[in-house]
Amino acid sequence: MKLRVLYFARLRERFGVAEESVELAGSTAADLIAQLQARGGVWEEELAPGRAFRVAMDQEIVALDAVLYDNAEVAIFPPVTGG
Amino acid sequence: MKLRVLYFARLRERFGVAEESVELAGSTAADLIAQLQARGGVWEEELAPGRAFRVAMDQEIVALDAVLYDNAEVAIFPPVTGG
Amino acid sequence: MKIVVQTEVFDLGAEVNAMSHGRTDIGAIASFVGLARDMNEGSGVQAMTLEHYPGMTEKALVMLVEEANTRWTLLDVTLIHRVGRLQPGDPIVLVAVASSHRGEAFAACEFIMDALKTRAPFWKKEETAEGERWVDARVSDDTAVARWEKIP
Amino acid sequence: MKIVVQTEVFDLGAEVNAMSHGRTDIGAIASFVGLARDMNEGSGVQAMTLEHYPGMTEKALVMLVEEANTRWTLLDVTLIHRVGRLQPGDPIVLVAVASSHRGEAFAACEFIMDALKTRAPFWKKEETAEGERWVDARVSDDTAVARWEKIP
Repeated sequence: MKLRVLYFARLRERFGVAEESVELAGSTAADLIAQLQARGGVWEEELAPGRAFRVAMDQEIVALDAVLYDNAEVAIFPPVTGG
Repeated sequence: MKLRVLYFARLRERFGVAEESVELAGSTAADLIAQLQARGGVWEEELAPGRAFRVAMDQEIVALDAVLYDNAEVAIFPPVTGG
Repeated sequence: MKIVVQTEVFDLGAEVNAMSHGRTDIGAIASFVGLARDMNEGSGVQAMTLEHYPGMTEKALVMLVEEANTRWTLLDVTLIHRVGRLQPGDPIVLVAVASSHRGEAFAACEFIMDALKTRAPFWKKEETAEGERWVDARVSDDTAVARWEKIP
Repeated sequence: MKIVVQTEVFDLGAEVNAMSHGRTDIGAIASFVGLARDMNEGSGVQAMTLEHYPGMTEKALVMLVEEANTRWTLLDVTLIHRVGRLQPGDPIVLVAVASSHRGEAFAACEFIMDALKTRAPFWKKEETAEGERWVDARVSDDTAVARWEKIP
Protein backbone atom coordinates (compact mmCIF):
# COMPACT_ATOMS: atom_id res chain seq x y z
CA MET A 1 0.00 0.00 0.00
CA LYS A 2 0.99 3.59 -0.47
CA LEU A 3 1.28 5.88 2.59
CA ARG A 4 1.77 9.58 3.12
CA VAL A 5 4.34 9.74 5.92
CA LEU A 6 5.04 12.90 7.94
CA TYR A 7 7.90 13.58 10.35
CA PHE A 8 8.00 16.27 13.01
CA ALA A 9 10.40 18.12 15.29
CA ARG A 10 13.70 16.37 16.04
CA LEU A 11 12.88 13.45 13.75
CA ARG A 12 12.06 15.77 10.85
CA GLU A 13 15.41 17.49 11.34
CA ARG A 14 17.43 14.28 11.72
CA PHE A 15 15.81 12.55 8.74
CA GLY A 16 16.04 15.73 6.67
CA VAL A 17 12.52 15.22 5.37
CA ALA A 18 9.14 16.57 6.49
CA GLU A 19 6.89 14.42 4.31
CA GLU A 20 7.27 11.60 1.81
CA SER A 21 5.30 8.96 0.00
CA VAL A 22 6.17 5.42 1.13
CA GLU A 23 5.24 2.14 -0.61
CA LEU A 24 4.76 -0.26 2.30
CA ALA A 25 5.26 -3.99 1.81
CA GLY A 26 3.64 -4.98 5.15
CA SER A 27 0.38 -3.92 6.82
CA THR A 28 1.03 -2.51 10.32
CA ALA A 29 2.72 0.52 11.84
CA ALA A 30 5.44 -1.85 13.07
CA ASP A 31 6.04 -2.99 9.48
CA LEU A 32 6.44 0.64 8.40
CA ILE A 33 8.92 1.33 11.21
CA ALA A 34 10.91 -1.81 10.28
CA GLN A 35 10.99 -0.79 6.63
CA LEU A 36 12.20 2.74 7.50
CA GLN A 37 14.79 1.37 9.91
CA ALA A 38 16.16 -0.82 7.14
CA ARG A 39 17.30 2.38 5.40
CA GLY A 40 20.15 2.40 7.94
CA GLY A 41 21.95 5.49 9.31
CA VAL A 42 19.82 7.95 11.24
CA TRP A 43 16.71 5.90 10.37
CA GLU A 44 18.10 2.80 12.00
CA GLU A 45 19.29 4.82 14.98
CA GLU A 46 16.21 6.93 15.70
CA LEU A 47 13.65 4.17 15.16
CA ALA A 48 15.58 1.47 17.05
CA PRO A 49 13.63 -0.53 19.66
CA GLY A 50 13.63 1.34 22.96
CA ARG A 51 13.83 4.78 21.32
CA ALA A 52 10.97 7.06 22.27
CA PHE A 53 8.84 7.96 19.26
CA ARG A 54 5.13 8.05 18.55
CA VAL A 55 3.12 6.96 15.51
CA ALA A 56 -0.15 8.60 14.51
CA MET A 57 -2.53 7.36 11.82
CA ASP A 58 -5.05 9.84 10.45
CA GLN A 59 -3.96 12.26 13.15
CA GLU A 60 -4.53 9.98 16.12
CA ILE A 61 -1.82 8.23 18.12
CA VAL A 62 -1.83 4.49 17.46
CA ALA A 63 0.03 1.48 18.84
CA LEU A 64 2.65 -0.28 16.70
CA ASP A 65 0.28 -3.15 15.95
CA ALA A 66 -2.21 -0.77 14.31
CA VAL A 67 -3.23 -1.90 10.83
CA LEU A 68 -2.64 0.77 8.20
CA TYR A 69 -4.58 1.18 4.97
CA ASP A 70 -3.86 2.50 1.50
CA ASN A 71 -3.41 6.27 1.30
CA ALA A 72 -3.44 6.67 5.10
CA GLU A 73 -1.67 9.69 6.60
CA VAL A 74 0.91 8.35 9.03
CA ALA A 75 3.08 10.57 11.21
CA ILE A 76 6.16 9.68 13.22
CA PHE A 77 7.36 12.10 15.89
CA PRO A 78 9.06 12.39 19.29
CA PRO A 79 7.03 12.46 22.53
CA VAL A 80 5.22 15.80 22.67
CA THR A 81 6.46 18.73 24.76
CA GLY A 82 3.92 21.53 24.39
CA GLY A 83 2.22 23.81 26.86
CA MET B 1 -12.89 43.55 82.38
CA LYS B 2 -14.10 45.85 79.66
CA LEU B 3 -14.42 44.55 76.09
CA ARG B 4 -15.13 46.12 72.73
CA VAL B 5 -17.59 43.71 71.12
CA LEU B 6 -18.42 43.73 67.40
CA TYR B 7 -21.22 41.91 65.58
CA PHE B 8 -21.38 41.16 61.86
CA ALA B 9 -23.81 40.11 59.15
CA ARG B 10 -26.95 38.31 60.29
CA LEU B 11 -26.04 38.64 63.98
CA ARG B 12 -25.48 42.40 63.65
CA GLU B 13 -28.91 42.71 62.07
CA ARG B 14 -30.71 40.48 64.55
CA PHE B 15 -29.10 42.12 67.59
CA GLY B 16 -29.60 45.58 66.10
CA VAL B 17 -26.12 46.63 67.14
CA ALA B 18 -22.78 46.66 65.28
CA GLU B 19 -20.50 47.45 68.19
CA GLU B 20 -20.80 47.95 71.93
CA SER B 21 -18.72 48.13 75.09
CA VAL B 22 -19.33 45.18 77.42
CA GLU B 23 -18.25 44.88 81.06
CA LEU B 24 -17.52 41.18 81.45
CA ALA B 25 -17.81 39.48 84.83
CA GLY B 26 -16.00 36.27 83.75
CA SER B 27 -12.76 35.69 81.86
CA THR B 28 -13.36 33.53 78.76
CA ALA B 29 -15.16 33.80 75.42
CA ALA B 30 -17.68 31.28 76.81
CA ASP B 31 -18.33 33.61 79.78
CA LEU B 32 -19.01 36.46 77.35
CA ILE B 33 -21.42 34.35 75.32
CA ALA B 34 -23.23 33.25 78.50
CA GLN B 35 -23.51 36.85 79.68
CA LEU B 36 -24.91 38.00 76.31
CA GLN B 37 -27.32 35.05 76.21
CA ALA B 38 -28.65 36.06 79.62
CA ARG B 39 -30.04 39.19 77.95
CA GLY B 40 -32.79 36.91 76.62
CA GLY B 41 -34.73 37.35 73.37
CA VAL B 42 -32.68 37.23 70.16
CA TRP B 43 -29.47 37.04 72.24
CA GLU B 44 -30.60 33.88 73.97
CA GLU B 45 -31.83 32.44 70.68
CA GLU B 46 -28.86 33.21 68.42
CA LEU B 47 -26.15 32.30 70.94
CA ALA B 48 -27.82 29.11 72.18
CA PRO B 49 -25.67 25.97 72.34
CA GLY B 50 -25.65 24.28 68.95
CA ARG B 51 -26.15 27.51 67.00
CA ALA B 52 -23.38 28.17 64.50
CA PHE B 53 -21.44 31.33 65.34
CA ARG B 54 -17.77 32.22 65.54
CA VAL B 55 -15.83 34.28 68.07
CA ALA B 56 -12.71 36.24 67.16
CA MET B 57 -10.35 37.95 69.62
CA ASP B 58 -8.09 40.62 68.21
CA GLN B 59 -9.20 39.63 64.73
CA GLU B 60 -8.36 35.94 64.96
CA ILE B 61 -10.90 33.15 65.39
CA VAL B 62 -10.67 31.65 68.91
CA ALA B 63 -12.28 28.72 70.69
CA LEU B 64 -14.87 29.33 73.40
CA ASP B 65 -12.36 28.54 76.15
CA ALA B 66 -10.06 31.39 75.00
CA VAL B 67 -9.12 33.73 77.85
CA LEU B 68 -9.99 37.35 77.09
CA TYR B 69 -8.20 40.41 78.47
CA ASP B 70 -9.12 43.96 79.34
CA ASN B 71 -9.84 46.16 76.31
CA ALA B 72 -9.68 43.24 73.88
CA GLU B 73 -11.57 43.52 70.59
CA VAL B 74 -13.98 40.60 70.45
CA ALA B 75 -16.19 39.85 67.45
CA ILE B 76 -19.12 37.48 67.18
CA PHE B 77 -20.37 36.50 63.73
CA PRO B 78 -21.95 33.72 61.64
CA PRO B 79 -19.81 31.20 59.73
CA VAL B 80 -18.21 33.04 56.82
CA THR B 81 -19.57 32.85 53.26
CA GLY B 82 -17.20 34.88 51.07
CA GLY B 83 -15.56 34.19 47.75
CA MET C 1 2.31 39.80 46.94
CA LYS C 2 -0.79 41.96 46.53
CA ILE C 3 -3.83 41.58 48.77
CA VAL C 4 -6.70 44.03 48.43
CA VAL C 5 -10.30 44.35 49.61
CA GLN C 6 -12.17 46.84 47.44
CA THR C 7 -15.59 47.83 46.15
CA GLU C 8 -14.35 48.51 42.58
CA VAL C 9 -14.29 45.90 39.86
CA PHE C 10 -10.89 44.30 39.15
CA ASP C 11 -9.20 43.50 35.84
CA LEU C 12 -7.90 39.92 35.59
CA GLY C 13 -5.79 40.61 32.51
CA ALA C 14 -4.11 43.65 34.06
CA GLU C 15 -3.40 41.81 37.32
CA VAL C 16 -1.87 38.79 35.62
CA ASN C 17 0.13 40.97 33.23
CA ALA C 18 1.47 42.95 36.21
CA MET C 19 2.68 39.70 37.80
CA SER C 20 4.62 38.53 34.78
CA HIS C 21 5.73 41.92 33.42
CA GLY C 22 9.51 42.13 33.06
CA ARG C 23 10.02 38.64 34.52
CA THR C 24 11.33 35.59 32.73
CA ASP C 25 11.35 33.12 35.64
CA ILE C 26 7.58 32.52 35.80
CA GLY C 27 6.47 29.40 33.95
CA ALA C 28 2.89 29.19 35.19
CA ILE C 29 0.14 31.50 36.38
CA ALA C 30 -3.00 29.81 37.68
CA SER C 31 -5.86 32.16 38.35
CA PHE C 32 -9.42 32.08 39.52
CA VAL C 33 -12.34 34.47 39.28
CA GLY C 34 -15.47 33.90 41.33
CA LEU C 35 -18.62 35.57 40.00
CA ALA C 36 -22.03 36.38 41.40
CA ARG C 37 -24.65 33.97 40.03
CA ASP C 38 -28.31 34.58 39.40
CA MET C 39 -29.26 31.33 41.14
CA ASN C 40 -28.36 29.93 44.55
CA GLU C 41 -29.98 27.13 46.51
CA GLY C 42 -32.63 26.92 43.82
CA SER C 43 -33.97 30.46 43.85
CA GLY C 44 -33.30 33.56 41.78
CA VAL C 45 -30.82 36.12 43.08
CA GLN C 46 -31.33 39.72 41.92
CA ALA C 47 -28.32 41.19 43.69
CA MET C 48 -26.07 40.54 46.68
CA THR C 49 -24.22 42.55 49.25
CA LEU C 50 -20.87 41.45 50.62
CA GLU C 51 -20.06 42.54 54.16
CA HIS C 52 -16.68 42.01 55.80
CA TYR C 53 -14.78 42.65 59.03
CA PRO C 54 -12.29 45.38 58.14
CA GLY C 55 -8.92 44.71 59.70
CA MET C 56 -9.50 41.02 60.33
CA THR C 57 -10.17 40.41 56.64
CA GLU C 58 -6.78 41.68 55.53
CA LYS C 59 -5.05 39.76 58.35
CA ALA C 60 -6.85 36.54 57.44
CA LEU C 61 -6.03 36.91 53.74
CA VAL C 62 -2.35 37.59 54.45
CA MET C 63 -2.24 34.47 56.63
CA LEU C 64 -3.79 32.31 53.90
CA VAL C 65 -1.32 33.54 51.33
CA GLU C 66 1.61 33.09 53.71
CA GLU C 67 0.48 29.55 54.40
CA ALA C 68 0.37 28.91 50.65
CA ASN C 69 3.89 30.31 50.41
CA THR C 70 5.17 27.84 52.98
CA ARG C 71 3.47 24.89 51.30
CA TRP C 72 4.51 25.61 47.71
CA THR C 73 7.33 27.44 45.96
CA LEU C 74 5.56 30.49 44.61
CA LEU C 75 6.87 33.54 42.78
CA ASP C 76 3.92 35.88 43.34
CA VAL C 77 0.32 35.92 44.55
CA THR C 78 -2.45 38.45 43.89
CA LEU C 79 -5.69 38.25 45.85
CA ILE C 80 -8.50 40.76 45.40
CA HIS C 81 -11.89 40.44 47.09
CA ARG C 82 -14.73 42.84 46.46
CA VAL C 83 -17.25 44.01 49.04
CA GLY C 84 -20.47 46.01 48.73
CA ARG C 85 -23.42 45.47 46.42
CA LEU C 86 -22.95 43.24 43.36
CA GLN C 87 -25.19 42.13 40.51
CA PRO C 88 -25.35 38.64 38.97
CA GLY C 89 -22.45 38.33 36.53
CA ASP C 90 -20.21 40.65 38.54
CA PRO C 91 -16.78 39.31 39.54
CA ILE C 92 -16.39 38.89 43.32
CA VAL C 93 -12.95 37.47 43.96
CA LEU C 94 -9.69 37.05 42.05
CA VAL C 95 -6.78 34.80 43.02
CA ALA C 96 -3.71 34.58 40.77
CA VAL C 97 -0.63 32.53 41.64
CA ALA C 98 2.67 32.59 39.75
CA SER C 99 5.20 29.79 40.03
CA SER C 100 7.93 28.14 38.00
CA HIS C 101 5.77 25.04 37.54
CA ARG C 102 2.07 24.55 36.90
CA GLY C 103 1.39 21.94 39.59
CA GLU C 104 2.35 24.34 42.37
CA ALA C 105 0.49 27.27 40.82
CA PHE C 106 -2.74 25.24 40.50
CA ALA C 107 -2.52 23.74 43.99
CA ALA C 108 -1.80 27.05 45.70
CA CYS C 109 -4.54 28.87 43.79
CA GLU C 110 -7.16 26.29 44.70
CA PHE C 111 -5.93 26.10 48.31
CA ILE C 112 -6.22 29.88 48.72
CA MET C 113 -9.78 29.86 47.35
CA ASP C 114 -10.84 26.93 49.52
CA ALA C 115 -9.26 28.43 52.65
CA LEU C 116 -10.71 31.87 51.93
CA LYS C 117 -14.22 30.39 51.81
CA THR C 118 -14.00 29.17 55.41
CA ARG C 119 -11.47 31.48 57.07
CA ALA C 120 -11.86 35.02 55.73
CA PRO C 121 -14.63 37.10 57.35
CA PHE C 122 -16.89 37.85 54.40
CA TRP C 123 -20.66 37.38 54.45
CA LYS C 124 -23.08 37.40 51.54
CA LYS C 125 -26.63 38.67 51.71
CA GLU C 126 -28.79 37.89 48.69
CA GLU C 127 -31.77 39.79 47.38
CA THR C 128 -34.42 37.46 45.95
CA ALA C 129 -38.04 37.87 44.89
CA GLU C 130 -38.97 36.62 48.38
CA GLY C 131 -36.81 39.24 50.11
CA GLU C 132 -33.32 39.36 51.54
CA ARG C 133 -31.51 36.40 53.02
CA TRP C 134 -28.06 35.82 54.46
CA VAL C 135 -26.26 32.99 52.71
CA ASP C 136 -25.55 30.03 54.99
CA ALA C 137 -22.09 28.51 55.13
CA ARG C 138 -21.82 25.42 52.94
CA VAL C 139 -20.81 22.00 54.18
CA SER C 140 -19.11 21.55 50.78
CA ASP C 141 -16.79 24.45 51.61
CA ASP C 142 -15.73 22.73 54.85
CA THR C 143 -15.14 19.54 52.88
CA ALA C 144 -13.12 21.43 50.26
CA VAL C 145 -10.81 23.05 52.78
CA ALA C 146 -10.43 19.85 54.82
CA ARG C 147 -8.77 18.17 51.81
CA TRP C 148 -5.72 20.38 52.34
CA GLU C 149 -5.20 19.12 55.91
CA LYS C 150 -4.03 15.81 54.52
CA ILE C 151 -1.17 17.29 52.54
CA PRO C 152 2.10 16.83 54.45
CA MET D 1 -15.99 26.34 23.30
CA LYS D 2 -13.08 28.10 21.63
CA ILE D 3 -9.95 26.23 20.57
CA VAL D 4 -7.26 28.06 18.63
CA VAL D 5 -3.65 27.51 17.57
CA GLN D 6 -2.03 30.82 16.65
CA THR D 7 1.28 32.67 16.42
CA GLU D 8 -0.14 35.92 17.87
CA VAL D 9 -0.12 36.74 21.56
CA PHE D 10 -3.43 36.21 23.41
CA ASP D 11 -5.18 38.40 25.97
CA LEU D 12 -6.25 36.53 29.12
CA GLY D 13 -8.48 39.34 30.34
CA ALA D 14 -10.31 39.62 27.02
CA GLU D 15 -10.78 35.84 26.74
CA VAL D 16 -12.16 35.48 30.26
CA ASN D 17 -14.40 38.53 29.86
CA ALA D 18 -15.74 37.08 26.61
CA MET D 19 -16.68 33.87 28.47
CA SER D 20 -18.66 35.60 31.18
CA HIS D 21 -20.03 38.53 29.17
CA GLY D 22 -23.82 38.69 29.33
CA ARG D 23 -24.06 35.51 31.41
CA THR D 24 -25.21 35.22 35.00
CA ASP D 25 -24.96 31.45 35.46
CA ILE D 26 -21.17 31.23 35.72
CA GLY D 27 -19.90 31.10 39.30
CA ALA D 28 -16.28 30.22 38.65
CA ILE D 29 -13.65 30.68 35.97
CA ALA D 30 -10.37 28.88 36.54
CA SER D 31 -7.64 29.81 34.12
CA PHE D 32 -4.04 29.04 33.40
CA VAL D 33 -1.31 30.76 31.44
CA GLY D 34 1.93 28.95 30.66
CA LEU D 35 4.91 31.20 29.91
CA ALA D 36 8.31 30.71 28.31
CA ARG D 37 11.00 30.68 31.00
CA ASP D 38 14.62 31.80 30.71
CA MET D 39 15.85 28.62 32.39
CA ASN D 40 15.18 24.95 31.69
CA GLU D 41 17.05 21.89 32.86
CA GLY D 42 19.63 24.18 34.44
CA SER D 43 20.72 26.20 31.43
CA GLY D 44 19.75 29.58 30.02
CA VAL D 45 17.14 29.76 27.28
CA GLN D 46 17.36 32.74 24.92
CA ALA D 47 14.32 31.87 22.82
CA MET D 48 12.22 28.88 21.78
CA THR D 49 10.33 27.73 18.75
CA LEU D 50 7.12 25.77 19.01
CA GLU D 51 6.35 23.37 16.17
CA HIS D 52 3.07 21.47 15.84
CA TYR D 53 1.22 19.04 13.59
CA PRO D 54 -1.47 21.11 11.90
CA GLY D 55 -4.72 19.23 11.74
CA MET D 56 -3.87 16.70 14.42
CA THR D 57 -3.29 19.48 16.95
CA GLU D 58 -6.79 20.88 16.63
CA LYS D 59 -8.29 17.36 16.72
CA ALA D 60 -6.30 16.47 19.84
CA LEU D 61 -7.27 19.69 21.61
CA VAL D 62 -10.96 19.22 20.79
CA MET D 63 -10.77 15.66 22.16
CA LEU D 64 -9.17 16.85 25.43
CA VAL D 65 -11.83 19.51 25.92
CA GLU D 66 -14.63 17.07 25.07
CA GLU D 67 -13.22 14.62 27.59
CA ALA D 68 -13.20 17.38 30.21
CA ASN D 69 -16.82 18.13 29.30
CA THR D 70 -17.84 14.54 29.96
CA ARG D 71 -16.00 14.41 33.29
CA TRP D 72 -17.21 17.71 34.72
CA THR D 73 -20.21 19.99 34.28
CA LEU D 74 -18.70 22.92 32.43
CA LEU D 75 -20.28 26.03 30.96
CA ASP D 76 -17.47 27.07 28.60
CA VAL D 77 -13.85 26.33 27.76
CA THR D 78 -11.28 28.46 25.93
CA LEU D 79 -7.96 26.94 24.90
CA ILE D 80 -5.34 28.90 22.96
CA HIS D 81 -1.88 27.54 22.16
CA ARG D 82 0.76 29.58 20.42
CA VAL D 83 3.28 28.26 17.91
CA GLY D 84 6.34 29.84 16.32
CA ARG D 85 9.25 31.66 17.94
CA LEU D 86 8.83 32.92 21.50
CA GLN D 87 11.03 34.84 23.94
CA PRO D 88 11.37 34.19 27.67
CA GLY D 89 8.44 35.85 29.40
CA ASP D 90 6.10 35.32 26.44
CA PRO D 91 2.82 33.51 27.11
CA ILE D 92 2.57 30.11 25.37
CA VAL D 93 -0.74 28.57 26.33
CA LEU D 94 -4.03 29.70 27.85
CA VAL D 95 -6.75 27.46 29.30
CA ALA D 96 -9.86 28.99 30.84
CA VAL D 97 -12.76 26.94 32.17
CA ALA D 98 -16.12 28.31 33.30
CA SER D 99 -18.44 26.36 35.55
CA SER D 100 -21.13 26.96 38.14
CA HIS D 101 -18.79 25.75 40.87
CA ARG D 102 -15.11 26.27 41.51
CA GLY D 103 -14.13 22.65 42.16
CA GLU D 104 -15.16 21.59 38.67
CA ALA D 105 -13.55 24.63 37.03
CA PHE D 106 -10.21 23.99 38.77
CA ALA D 107 -10.20 20.25 38.09
CA ALA D 108 -11.09 20.59 34.41
CA CYS D 109 -8.55 23.38 33.85
CA GLU D 110 -5.72 21.36 35.41
CA PHE D 111 -6.80 18.19 33.60
CA ILE D 112 -6.76 19.95 30.23
CA MET D 113 -3.26 21.33 30.88
CA ASP D 114 -1.94 17.96 32.07
CA ALA D 115 -3.50 16.09 29.15
CA LEU D 116 -2.31 18.69 26.64
CA LYS D 117 1.28 18.21 27.80
CA THR D 118 1.26 14.54 26.83
CA ARG D 119 -1.36 14.27 24.08
CA ALA D 120 -1.25 17.37 21.88
CA PRO D 121 1.40 17.35 19.14
CA PHE D 122 3.52 20.37 20.08
CA TRP D 123 7.31 20.31 20.30
CA LYS D 124 9.63 22.91 21.79
CA LYS D 125 13.08 23.70 20.52
CA GLU D 126 15.17 25.92 22.76
CA GLU D 127 17.99 28.27 21.79
CA THR D 128 20.71 28.34 24.43
CA ALA D 129 24.27 29.70 24.52
CA GLU D 130 25.41 26.17 23.59
CA GLY D 131 23.14 26.03 20.54
CA GLU D 132 19.69 24.68 19.79
CA ARG D 133 18.12 21.68 21.47
CA TRP D 134 14.78 19.93 21.28
CA VAL D 135 13.13 19.72 24.69
CA ASP D 136 12.70 16.15 25.90
CA ALA D 137 9.36 14.97 27.24
CA ARG D 138 9.23 15.05 31.03
CA VAL D 139 8.50 12.07 33.21
CA SER D 140 6.71 14.53 35.54
CA ASP D 141 4.24 15.27 32.76
CA ASP D 142 3.42 11.57 32.43
CA THR D 143 2.97 11.41 36.19
CA ALA D 144 0.74 14.49 36.17
CA VAL D 145 -1.58 13.14 33.49
CA ALA D 146 -1.66 9.66 35.03
CA ARG D 147 -3.32 11.12 38.15
CA TRP D 148 -6.49 11.69 36.15
CA GLU D 149 -6.78 8.01 35.23
CA LYS D 150 -7.79 7.24 38.79
CA ILE D 151 -10.81 9.52 38.75
CA PRO D 152 -13.98 7.50 38.17
